[in-house]
Amino acid sequence: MLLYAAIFLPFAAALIAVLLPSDRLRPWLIPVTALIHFSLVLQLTATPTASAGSLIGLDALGRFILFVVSLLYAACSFYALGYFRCHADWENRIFITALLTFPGAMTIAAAAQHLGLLWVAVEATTLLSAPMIYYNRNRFSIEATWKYLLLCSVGIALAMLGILFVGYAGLHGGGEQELLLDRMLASAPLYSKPWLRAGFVFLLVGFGTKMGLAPLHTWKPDAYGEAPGLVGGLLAGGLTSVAFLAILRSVQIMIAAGEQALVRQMLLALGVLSLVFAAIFVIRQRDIKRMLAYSSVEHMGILVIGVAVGGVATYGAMFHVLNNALTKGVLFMTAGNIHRYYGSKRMCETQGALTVLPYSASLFLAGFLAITGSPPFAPFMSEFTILRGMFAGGHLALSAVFIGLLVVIFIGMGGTVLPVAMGPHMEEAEEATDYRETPLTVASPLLLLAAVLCLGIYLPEPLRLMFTEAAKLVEVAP
Amino acid sequence: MNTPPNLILLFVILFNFFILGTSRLATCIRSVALQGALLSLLPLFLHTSTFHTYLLAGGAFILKGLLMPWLLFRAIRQVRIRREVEPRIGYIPTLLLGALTTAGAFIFGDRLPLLPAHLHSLFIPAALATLAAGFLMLITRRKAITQVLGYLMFENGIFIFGTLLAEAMPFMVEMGVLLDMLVAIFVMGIVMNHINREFSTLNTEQLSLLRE
Amino acid sequence: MTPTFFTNINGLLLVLAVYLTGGLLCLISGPRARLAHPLGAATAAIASALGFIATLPALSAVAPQHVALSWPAAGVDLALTLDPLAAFFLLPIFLLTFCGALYAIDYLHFPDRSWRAGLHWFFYNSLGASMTVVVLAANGLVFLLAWEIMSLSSFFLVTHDYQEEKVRQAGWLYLVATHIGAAFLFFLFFAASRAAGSLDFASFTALRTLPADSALLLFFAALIGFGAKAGLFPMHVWLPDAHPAAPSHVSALMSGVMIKTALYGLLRMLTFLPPIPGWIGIAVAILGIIGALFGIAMAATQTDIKRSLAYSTVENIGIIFLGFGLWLFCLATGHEAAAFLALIGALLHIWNHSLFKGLLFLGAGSLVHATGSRELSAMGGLLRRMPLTGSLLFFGGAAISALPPLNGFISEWLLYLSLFKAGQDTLAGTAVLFMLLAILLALVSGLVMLVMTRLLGVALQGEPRSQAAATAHESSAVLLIAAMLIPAGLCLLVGIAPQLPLQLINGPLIAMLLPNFAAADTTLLPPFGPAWSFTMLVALALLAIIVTVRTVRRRAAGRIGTWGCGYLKPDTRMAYTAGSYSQFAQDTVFCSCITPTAASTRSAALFPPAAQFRQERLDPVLTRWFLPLFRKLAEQAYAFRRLQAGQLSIYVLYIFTTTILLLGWSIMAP
Amino acid sequence: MFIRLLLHLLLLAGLSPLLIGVITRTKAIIAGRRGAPLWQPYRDLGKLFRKDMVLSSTTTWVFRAGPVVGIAVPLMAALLIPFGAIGAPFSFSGDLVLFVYLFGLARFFTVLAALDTGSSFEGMGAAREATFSCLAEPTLFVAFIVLARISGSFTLDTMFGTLLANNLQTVYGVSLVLTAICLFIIMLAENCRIPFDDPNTHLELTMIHEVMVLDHSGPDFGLILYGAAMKLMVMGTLVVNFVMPPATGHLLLDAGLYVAALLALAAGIGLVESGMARLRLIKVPQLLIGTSLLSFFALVLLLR
Repeated sequence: MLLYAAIFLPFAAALIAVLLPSDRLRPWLIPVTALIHFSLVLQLTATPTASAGSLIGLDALGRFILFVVSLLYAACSFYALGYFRCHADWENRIFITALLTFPGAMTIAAAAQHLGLLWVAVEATTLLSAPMIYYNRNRFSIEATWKYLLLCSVGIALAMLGILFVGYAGLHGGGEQELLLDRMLASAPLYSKPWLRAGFVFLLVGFGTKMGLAPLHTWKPDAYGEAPGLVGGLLAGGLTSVAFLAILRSVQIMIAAGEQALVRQMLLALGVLSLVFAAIFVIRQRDIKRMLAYSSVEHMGILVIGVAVGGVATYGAMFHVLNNALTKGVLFMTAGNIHRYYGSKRMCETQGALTVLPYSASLFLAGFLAITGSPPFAPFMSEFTILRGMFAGGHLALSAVFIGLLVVIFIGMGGTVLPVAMGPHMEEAEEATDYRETPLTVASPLLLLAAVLCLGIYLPEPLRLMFTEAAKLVEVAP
Repeated sequence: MNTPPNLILLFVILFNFFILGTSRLATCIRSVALQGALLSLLPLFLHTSTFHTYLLAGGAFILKGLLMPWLLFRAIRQVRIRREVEPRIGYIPTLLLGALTTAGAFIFGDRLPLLPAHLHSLFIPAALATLAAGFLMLITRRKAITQVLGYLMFENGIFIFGTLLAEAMPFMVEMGVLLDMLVAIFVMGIVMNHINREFSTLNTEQLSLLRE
Repeated sequence: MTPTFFTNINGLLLVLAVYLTGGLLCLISGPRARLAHPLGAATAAIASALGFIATLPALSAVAPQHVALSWPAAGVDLALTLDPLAAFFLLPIFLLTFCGALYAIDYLHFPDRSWRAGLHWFFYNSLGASMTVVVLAANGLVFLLAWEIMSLSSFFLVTHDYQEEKVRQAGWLYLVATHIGAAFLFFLFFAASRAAGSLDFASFTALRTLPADSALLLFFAALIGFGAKAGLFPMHVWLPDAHPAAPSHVSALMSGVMIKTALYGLLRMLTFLPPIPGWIGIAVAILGIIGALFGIAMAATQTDIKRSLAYSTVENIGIIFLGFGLWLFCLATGHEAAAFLALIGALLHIWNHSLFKGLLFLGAGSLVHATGSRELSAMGGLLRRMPLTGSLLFFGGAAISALPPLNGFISEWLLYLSLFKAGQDTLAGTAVLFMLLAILLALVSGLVMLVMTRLLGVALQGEPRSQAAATAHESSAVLLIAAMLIPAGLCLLVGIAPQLPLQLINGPLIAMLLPNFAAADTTLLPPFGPAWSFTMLVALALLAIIVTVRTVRRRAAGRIGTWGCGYLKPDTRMAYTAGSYSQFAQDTVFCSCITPTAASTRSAALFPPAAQFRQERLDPVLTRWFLPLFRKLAEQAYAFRRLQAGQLSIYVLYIFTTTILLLGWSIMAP
Repeated sequence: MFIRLLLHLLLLAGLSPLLIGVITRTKAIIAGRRGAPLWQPYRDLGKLFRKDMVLSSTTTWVFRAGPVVGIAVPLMAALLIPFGAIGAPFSFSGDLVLFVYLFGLARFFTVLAALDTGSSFEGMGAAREATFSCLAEPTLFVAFIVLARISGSFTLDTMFGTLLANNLQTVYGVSLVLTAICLFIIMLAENCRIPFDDPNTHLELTMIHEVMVLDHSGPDFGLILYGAAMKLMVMGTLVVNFVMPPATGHLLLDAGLYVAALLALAAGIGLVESGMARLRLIKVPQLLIGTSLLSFFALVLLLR
């Protein structure tokens, strides 16, 4: 019941937003919705509601992803208030409606126990995010939107084909042809292997495009780069997590069918490729938001590698989903502040932010350290766990490559982030702008960073359990 | 081999080549629409006549055969373009590539075991070939509108395969497919409109400001 | 709290708590610099003083003390162990943290409403805490965690004056170097944990049975990873930039103790690894002596006082590695007497270097503060204007030049003895090598003398070379002097009574590192004892009294300017500069690659404009090896940028290709 | 031990100016002059100590400390070596390192005392001194190492023994002869004698040691001269100990022989100085490096 409430709440709020005539009042819907949604999710995570045979229900994975998404959304919602206050004269009906519907679609995706439903929800998120990316209404944002839309549509269509393939594989098993997850998992060993494999490839490519695994990630830098910081954070932290969930669902089926080996190799290949691409493109990256996008590619790679390696690394990957989401939130929101202050997101035009935007810039810097896996932030712990799994699995060469690429990415990102935060003071920018930091634009990232820091030091037992249970579903014995 | 579905599928494959080889936008749109309309007949031949089947066929016909071409024609009227000038890869090579991918589709299709009911049907190769043709359109053409057409062919390919499973799949998913396609085309149409306003062209070559 | 409760690892937990509380309070106090400044300094000083007291007994305690705090988030315990090896490194850490905190109270000035005081002390405290944990860690995770925090804290301390371009560059170089080093350490600990079964150091003893090639792999990972932090040639490149960039008390802390934690890590790993083959020891020793020669030669060409000191750190690390290498070789070949001498010499040198380098950096900081420049050419004549600071610097310079009876001499003496002993005991080929090493060590110490006389002579003596130097005056701050007096006093103490530190070292610590050697064998050592102390004390006292009496009784009547050899108006621009002082050595002794590169503008025009001449003293390893390498790599990476060319259709092609390839794979896969 | 200590100090203090006198006298005789009396250095010193002195206003306590350390170091170093048959008052394993570094102490102070004046000439001399010592010190070490390797002892007192005489015919012979030559050259270099430096010239641009003490006067200068003489004697003793160890076993006889040998060495130095000119400054490092190589060659021969 609560679950349905969590699904319909955002849609109801969106409806109100459409009907509400005031551009000034409308933003207030966001934090209200977000907080109610989050409190619903908190209750949901406390009480397991997985029910066999229904379209909608929360298993451990879904609960976990839902928690991540809702938490991120709640934290970002206050930032949205500050954001719209800066753009008080802009028409925001479509944007806010999309923004409000967004968690609804993601909730459906997280709760979907049916591949078709999952697909519909993911497709819906694609379409909903398009107007949000286009919010700035200039040449760049239209280009980014176009690319995002087309590439993700292609990807999502491939995923559709993948679902059909898997369904057809099921027909061979003679079992129920339904795309209900628990039935599929039960009958997976009987599936036709060639169909299943081909289906998995389509699913992997399809949802991988959505998730942003290299070389399917090409829309990412454009979309993240042109979207408002808030949207970038939601996409990089929330939407990718949902896409990751979709991939995990297909992995679940493959594992149930006894096809671990292929899954692991393919995931490893894409994961390492993602790290390589990210490493190549963050070197001397002059655009801070595009840099964050490549960092997102990197972390998708890490997640996938974690799942591929298996064992304790799977747990690490689950932990990393949360860490990545929260940290990306910090980074995109603070990058948004910096962007707004300087009117640019080129590194050479945004230097010395620490003097003029002390909070945003220091949070940006801390977020950079966190995302690159520096202690005492939580990503350090999760990456550490993944590495531990790697060594436990005996992937010595892989781990050497992994560590090496992480170092390259650290250096590449640092080369951009440090000048932005600590570079020489730029006076001309100060005169040109009227943006000032307000509690609203700083509180959200601060909150998220505090969470990231706390998680690095102390992981609450319920969360740990949540990760463990989620990991159990997709864990392959190393 | 001579069953009606196979005949339809053969035509669909021929349409693929035709679309890949033509330069006139209006012809392209018509052909894609015709291809869609042909495909919408498939469920009727394949499945027993239920409400569900009719709905699927009717919905597909309306969407693919009527609504989509209407939207696209409106779009090209607005921007006043007639033909795809200078595709990235010429028409003849594209056709050759199309032949190659179609052959690949047949070969790959052979490796996938079919249910007894579907033996000797062209469903799998036709679906994959149409998919690949859609990909080729997306890769070789420069105009936003032809890229949308490519995407539509892509969807057509999936639809071919989907009809095989139409019975097995719950109703809502199927509607989801169609609905999503509608919305996707709709959103793409809006975006195309904006592109045209911003760049006063639908040539996507212009859309490469965001790069490394 | 009884003393017995306190003077053990519990006390160290308390110390950590004080550090962390202090750091956090500073952070929370926000822009209230007037609050954060004394608060941070006080907590750092209190914590380190407590830590020193708590650690002292552990150095000679046989049984290690453990404490483990449960840490479910990480899946491992926060395990700490205090054993003699840890205590050995903890003592200088606490000592210099204490001195640095005292020093900074008067050295740093913050505007009233500034975040920087709070941030500085936050990072200072966290550096102190993380260094403590690095040394205490009994688990790979805890070690790496603390290690990374240590690197980051020190990075932020280095970039304290981040508005300056040079400081930013230096900080960045440091961050990159330390991160690359850390990558090797990650590999090291994970690979070790794989062999040992867990990340606990207690289980690492299983590494003893490792096959030789894996052990070598681990050893090299450790050497590179720790070497990068320690400033081992050729991974020292960050060091000469980072030390000058940092505030002086931070330089003292980094150079004096932070880089020593890398030596600790190496020693700790060596206690786990199976015996290392002898040739590795020789290689390490050769690397060490090359580093020492390179470092000191570079130090001789620097005109930045702190940069020169930083290169001298490279030299000292080289000497320590020379000792380590010798120890490893002799251990492998069974020459235990020489191994003992080498080890104890290297260990003592670690302490000694902490003391005199700490002193020198603090002193140099005072000079920089007084003259507003780090350039030697802006100083001069400061001994007369700042007699206390100058004399203390003088003292530090004498100590680092290994002059008897100060501490530097003692450790170098032991190293010479070990080299002689090894040369005596081994066969011809290796013996020649050790003799050669001894000779090179002598060359190094000769060069140290050159560097230090140059530094002291140009900065402290003669006439002021700048307006600022002419008006410089001794700071009235007591703490500034006190912070320098402590290491200076210890330098003297170690020199006069070497038996005291040697007794501390030559106990359980030596037993850990030299298991087969009967510890407490002092017959190999020079006769340090009451007689030595007495003699040195008498000699020193006599000298001091004579000099003092003569200085006080100098007749004022005969005072005129320095004889100008016939020049009527010799002015300070004619005085011998730092550059000219080392020019002769540069021309005759050094190879050309380390001489400064000169850039001059010459004009052939009829009315030539003002010409410029500028010398750059760049690190050849950095400019010739690393920078070109990294540039090359970056360019290679840049070539791949074309993959993301902005064309949508290409992107679709990627998706298409990926699909095809994966489909093919799925068919081919068994 | 106390008696030996006193004896050492007295011998050193009493005898060392005489060596200077002998050198000057020898040079005078070779040059065909009568020369000053042998005890002229004593007179000079006495006169200097009675004089007043002029101090530069630039100087500090370091300037005054330089001469004191300059004389204290040879006094201390002398205690580590035997004077002929009179054994060293202090002797322990490894004292050779202390011996070398004590002279380092003296150099440190001399150099800094020179820099204390702020004069560029003295700075020049200081730079040269510091540079040359880098090259000279290793050679001394090699010589010691050779001796230590053969004798198996790290003690200056017992290291020399009768090595050269006994081993001249053995495989060690060549090494020992080479080492002896090196020791002699090092003695010249360390004491700033021709061909390295000329204590009599006053052309600032070519001098090393003399230019460093330009500003010292009166008692300070006396201390410096006295210290230099003592240093010459200490270094000379090394050579004498090596080439002509006490052989008769009779204490007095040996002492007499030692003094005679020392004076002969001084005369030898005089001969060398008369026989050759001062090297060009730029050639000095070459000679020093050559000596180092020679001594290292001795070492290699020894260990081959």
